[in-house]
Amino acid sequence: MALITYRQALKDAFSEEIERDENVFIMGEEVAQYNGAYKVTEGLWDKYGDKRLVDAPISEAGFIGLGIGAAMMGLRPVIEMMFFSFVYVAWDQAVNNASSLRYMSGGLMNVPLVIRGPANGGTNVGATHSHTPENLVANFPGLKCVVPATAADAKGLMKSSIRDNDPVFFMESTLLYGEESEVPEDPDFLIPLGKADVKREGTDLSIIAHGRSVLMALAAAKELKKKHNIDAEVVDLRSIRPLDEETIIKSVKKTNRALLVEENKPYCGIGSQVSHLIQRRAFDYLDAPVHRLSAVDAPAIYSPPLEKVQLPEAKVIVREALDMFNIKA
Amino acid sequence: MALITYRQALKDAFSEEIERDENVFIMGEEVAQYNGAYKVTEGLWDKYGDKRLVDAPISEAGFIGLGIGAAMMGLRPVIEMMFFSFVYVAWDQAVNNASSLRYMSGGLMNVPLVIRGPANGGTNVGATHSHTPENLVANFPGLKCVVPATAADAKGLMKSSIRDNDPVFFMESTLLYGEESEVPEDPDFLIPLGKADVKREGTDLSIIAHGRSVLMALAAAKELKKKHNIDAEVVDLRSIRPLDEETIIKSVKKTNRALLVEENKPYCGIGSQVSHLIQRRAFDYLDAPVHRLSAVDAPAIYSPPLEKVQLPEAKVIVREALDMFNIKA
Amino acid sequence: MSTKTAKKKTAAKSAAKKSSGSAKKSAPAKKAAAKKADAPDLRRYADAPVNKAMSKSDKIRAFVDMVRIRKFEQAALQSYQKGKMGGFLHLYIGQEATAVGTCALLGDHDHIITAYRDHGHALAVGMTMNECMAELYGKYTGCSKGKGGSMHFFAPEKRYWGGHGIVGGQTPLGLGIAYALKYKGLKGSCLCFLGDGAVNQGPFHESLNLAGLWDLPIIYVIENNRYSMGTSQDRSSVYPEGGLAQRAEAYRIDWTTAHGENLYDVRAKTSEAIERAHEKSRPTVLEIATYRYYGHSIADANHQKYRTKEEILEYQRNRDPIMVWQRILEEEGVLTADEAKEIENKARDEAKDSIRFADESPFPPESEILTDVYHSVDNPGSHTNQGKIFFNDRLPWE
Amino acid sequence: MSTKTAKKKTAAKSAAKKSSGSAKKSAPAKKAAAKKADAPDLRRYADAPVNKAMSKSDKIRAFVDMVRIRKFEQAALQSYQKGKMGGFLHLYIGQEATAVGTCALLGDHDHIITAYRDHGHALAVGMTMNECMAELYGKYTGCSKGKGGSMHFFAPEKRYWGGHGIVGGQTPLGLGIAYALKYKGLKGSCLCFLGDGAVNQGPFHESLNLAGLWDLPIIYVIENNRYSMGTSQDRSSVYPEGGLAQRAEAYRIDWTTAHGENLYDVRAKTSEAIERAHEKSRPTVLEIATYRYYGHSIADANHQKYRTKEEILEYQRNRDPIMVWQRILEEEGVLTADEAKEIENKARDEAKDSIRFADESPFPPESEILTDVYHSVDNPGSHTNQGKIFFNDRLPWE
Ligand SMILES: Cc1ncc(C[n+]2csc(CCOP(=O)(O)OP(=O)(O)O)c2C)c(N)n1
Ligand SMILES: Cc1ncc(C[n+]2csc(CCOP(=O)(O)OP(=O)(O)O)c2C)c(N)n1
Ligand SMILES: [Mg+2]
Ligand SMILES: [Mg+2]
Repeated sequence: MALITYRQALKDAFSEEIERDENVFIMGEEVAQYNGAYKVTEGLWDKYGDKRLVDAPISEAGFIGLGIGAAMMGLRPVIEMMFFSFVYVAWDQAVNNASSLRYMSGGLMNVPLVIRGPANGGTNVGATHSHTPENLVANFPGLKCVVPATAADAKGLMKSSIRDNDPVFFMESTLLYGEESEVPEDPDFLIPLGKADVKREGTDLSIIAHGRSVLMALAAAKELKKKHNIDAEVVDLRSIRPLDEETIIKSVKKTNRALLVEENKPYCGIGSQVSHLIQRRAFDYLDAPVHRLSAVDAPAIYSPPLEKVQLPEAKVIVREALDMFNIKA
Repeated sequence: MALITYRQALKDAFSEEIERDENVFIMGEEVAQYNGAYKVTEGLWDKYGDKRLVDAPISEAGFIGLGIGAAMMGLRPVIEMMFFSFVYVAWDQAVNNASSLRYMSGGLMNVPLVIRGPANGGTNVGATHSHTPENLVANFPGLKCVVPATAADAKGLMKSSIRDNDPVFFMESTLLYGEESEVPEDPDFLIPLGKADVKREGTDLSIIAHGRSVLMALAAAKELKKKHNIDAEVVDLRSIRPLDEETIIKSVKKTNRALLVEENKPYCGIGSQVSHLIQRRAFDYLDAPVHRLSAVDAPAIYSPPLEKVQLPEAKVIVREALDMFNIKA
Repeated sequence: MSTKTAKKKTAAKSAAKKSSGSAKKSAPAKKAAAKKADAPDLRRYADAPVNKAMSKSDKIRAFVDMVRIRKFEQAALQSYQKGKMGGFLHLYIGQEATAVGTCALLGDHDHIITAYRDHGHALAVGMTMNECMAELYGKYTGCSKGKGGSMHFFAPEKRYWGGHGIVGGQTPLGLGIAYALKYKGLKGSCLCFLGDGAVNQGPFHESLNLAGLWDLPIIYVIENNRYSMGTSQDRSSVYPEGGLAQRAEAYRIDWTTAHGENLYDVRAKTSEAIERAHEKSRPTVLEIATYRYYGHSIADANHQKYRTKEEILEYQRNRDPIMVWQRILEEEGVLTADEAKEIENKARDEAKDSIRFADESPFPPESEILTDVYHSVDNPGSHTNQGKIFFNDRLPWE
Repeated sequence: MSTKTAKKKTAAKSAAKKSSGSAKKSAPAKKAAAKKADAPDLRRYADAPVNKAMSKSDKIRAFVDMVRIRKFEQAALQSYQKGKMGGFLHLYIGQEATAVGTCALLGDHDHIITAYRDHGHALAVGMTMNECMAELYGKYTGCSKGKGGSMHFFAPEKRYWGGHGIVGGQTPLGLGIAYALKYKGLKGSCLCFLGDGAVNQGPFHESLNLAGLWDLPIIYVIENNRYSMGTSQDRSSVYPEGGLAQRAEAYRIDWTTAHGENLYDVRAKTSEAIERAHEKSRPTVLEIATYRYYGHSIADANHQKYRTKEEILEYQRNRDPIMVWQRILEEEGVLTADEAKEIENKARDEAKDSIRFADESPFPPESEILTDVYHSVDNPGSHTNQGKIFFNDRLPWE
């Protein structure tokens, strides 16, 4: 185990998988010579050269489609979106082609492709650059979707995603790239897609989150324990599709209360799906309705102090949790 | 009132709004000289000519973007997607530009645009042509989304949508174009966006649906009454965003049971949002968990008899309703 | 010829004429293309090396293949009209020389991909009428198990990558195939077909820039049948005098045109493009002037409204690719009228048999709705996957 | 000059050279563009009608505007480095003659729209430093109430439609503006700016076809500063010998190029394009060779890695648009060095004031997060809307 950043963990995953399988290559804007806009691929072009790290012109529909075609042929492209928001200019390729090809061919082909990049708000880059499309992606059968919150998860899930034979949308966060955690060094350290992680055990309330919200939830749980003696369990979904329903249900059956947190917009967000799941499968275990927190339902605002308010920070999670116990914050 | 088809109702709405406001025009592939791939604009080009009915080349991102730019300038474009699925090739324009411009400019502009067309499966055209993106669209604050089930609703909602000063995604169904209902002839017949319609009153169960599922729900309700003496209320959402939460909650508080039906894919579908809403606001009124039915969670299959199975038909609704009363179908 | 009419109209309308370049075409093909083409010159390109190299049986094989495509589709049309299939049916009839002329030239590392008008290419690469007809019927024995339908035929083992319904959407996929070939160091190419209406889609433009920039062995074949649904080429595109293919100059890509009624011409130009791909790893845009006799799809019943009966008849009488090829082969003494008749009869029988096969085949079981969505579900154990991946609370057949 | 270098490299690399057309350029501009441009010819285009018509005060005004842009951005940069703003800051410094040269020519029905490098255009159309600086600070007094930030300046009442962050995404919007002008029967135009990296995006291609096909009065101004982030033009695009603008020929659209360091040149070419739009309702692609002195954004600290110090210095020393214009005006006797100094000082003070203004302005209240999302919410009663439109179960500030 080594204490490394989320960014470094991803970079290690790429290095290891590039060395392991000659079909793996990384393509995207500025990923090679520039070392990546967020330096996630720093040093890899120096090490692996033009074939494995490919700078692409700004034409996402073109090179995502190219990636899908290459994947059909057996390559394993890892396509970087400089911002995940940019996948919208290639949405038809990304969702229609990537999700449907295997199906429409009756299983004659598959698309071992990873589309990755930061999918987060909170960096004051405005509405068009701050999308968190995990709920949109997960709506498409045929696609997989992963949102790691820690360095270790980023590495283990990225390696699994690259080895996966289906298209995986891998959503990172610029706000997490610098976060450190202990990461195993085993070159076969794989975290299965579809396995949630209980990041904190608790008995009174299940806070269920993914991505950066997991860190907020952990901070909130600490505060809840310290100030209010409420013992919250924090469940990190990690994988959005497949989804680890069993871990969610087990936790809620234990705590009898669920608070869902995400930085996505609320309408048909991940929280809505999980909320339905919980009331459907743990109806009789619920002591209170499932509560949700998400980004405030407006396009991402630029103004830095306001964008901070727009995302569900720890103190809002605390307040909402207390509300579920009828405690005024 | 006149008994007319859903298709005719839309056509009448276009005629009336074109005549009412010189800024209204219809643009899309084959909408003018060809009369529309599904003949929704039949005869309008003859009547109103090249300025008001514009045939566009196959370049959806180009002409949707054009529509947005024209709308900023005060025109009121009605853009047809031959299939709504094709909006994915223009997704960035449709969601990023249309939803964000007003916000990012601090309210200096607005986008009075309608994007419309059939958004349904069930016609054996395969996975890439059968999307029902109402949940994707509704996730974006800044957008509105409407899915009428009857001719009267189609007309009243279309007229409101064209007069609306925000971008409205108006989702029709090729399977409904031929369905008839009584439609008021008043040229100011407007149905407000955000107003659900109780299409059938009942006391035992709320079936909440939109689009073609409303017709299935009504058929199921009839059967439930006749064969099982269960009196189902059928709530037609009509408008997805804005959403008439009060009518939903009122109905569920009366019946104490909710069954949600849609032809969308389940993960983060409309049903998930409504399910969360119900358990959140009517928790203590629920005698059973909220149940959902949706399209079977796979890309749309071609094979005609199988695609029939893939969509939630009336008999599956009946079975699910009975299940909520612990009756074996 | 399609580009000619277009040229006139656009030139008349466009104020930009002067500043748009009059590109010099080097290949003799291009001079020919500009010539008045009322009476198709049957021997044109007969002497191209790729054509001189044809054996008698190659020539007959080409005839057989074109006839088989036509008979297959005529049979499919009948079945469609009897309500035996759903969705769309886009007929290729009138365009057969393109699929047959191009696909016959493909070697071990040459791949193809096309749009939704895909039956011709499917049969040309060697797919059987049975698997194709069964697919139209939505049967389990179809090439895509009944999951794809008319627009989505696939046979990756024959290097045929489908069958794609989103206009222009296949153009980056084809690029990816070419990319993979180059990545693997193989001397190959990808033929990516698209229609005259598809050229205005953004992904095609992006693909052309990438192809030119990265020296990818892709051949974009524009099957210009003059219409995208009810829209004539001139109502959908502006383009230089040389036609849609000349847009390739914007990306420094080689381009050429061919007469789609003449198999020799199609072969000659395709072969040059394949050689360019193999030897220089460079792309080509090849525009083939052709025509469809039927409507855009069967739903397009009024296709005689947006084009004249005379226009259709002109093609059928003077430029039918099967008829033209038969005339050539008869002149060459390779085929007699009787032999041609015999080939037709055989093809008709084969089509009839495929109808029977499709009729008698079973539909997929309901549970098949949930297979072929994920590789990892179909091949458990091959991935580190767990958790729930389908999200129905309950299935209709459970 | 940017296109020249590019041309050489691409030509060397491309096998397609022969078949790519050598378009004839009619305007004298084009011959000039091909000339060796080491020593910029200051008088070039001074005699163009639009330049001869300039009054002394027009000329000084242009100088003032360029200086104001530069001082504004220098001040903004300092504030950024002090942590006064968030997000991105894309500086326009080095490109000022483009915004000022083009925008000064706009009449009552001429509109503009641009990408995220939008400060120059904003000031050039008459937006105040205060509202712009406050926007950078995310303040309520900003032009977009602090909601848009650096990339999203807007002033529709000045016919300035922003400020757009998605590369190429503004190109169809600009088309829509031009469409609306034509629809309304107005003699106007839309200047739509984009970068050299944006030309490979699909929507731009789609826009060009629509513009050419429908005779729309749009002017696409490619501000070619030779790089898209760290990618030089030749690593992102293949294009004909005449440069990126020549791609316009693929759509029968007129095109031309200008030297971005010379305001006269920019004005001359822009004015021709505007006249074409007004008189013939025809589009133009105008490519302006320019350069940015700073990195792509402030985050791009290593911009001396992908381009040489010498390259940057060469521009700053020999082609700085402000310096070039000052030299011209001094030669013409229109401006003295002292007057220039004075203008600079005033602009610096104005920028300093705008910093104070921004600093002292309030942030928007939290409730502002939910305004300006929907017109119907902001203007209740104007629509037939009801129901719930925002979906937070509870707001953080409630
Ligand atoms: C993105 C998209 N837009 C529209 C359509 C509907 N559509 C299908 S085929 C077609 C016409 C295409 O014409 P062309 O490219 O000339 O091919 P052809 O049908 O003549 O073979 C249209 C508009 C589609 N399938 N995808
Ligand atoms: C669709 C999309 N892809 C990528 C980006 C990230 N990005 C922003 S600016 C830029 C470079 C654009 O270069 P160019 O068009 O030359 O404009 P310049 O910055 O030189 O003014 C990139 C890659 C984006 N904003 N949008
Ligand atoms: Mg066509
Ligand atoms: Mg640039």
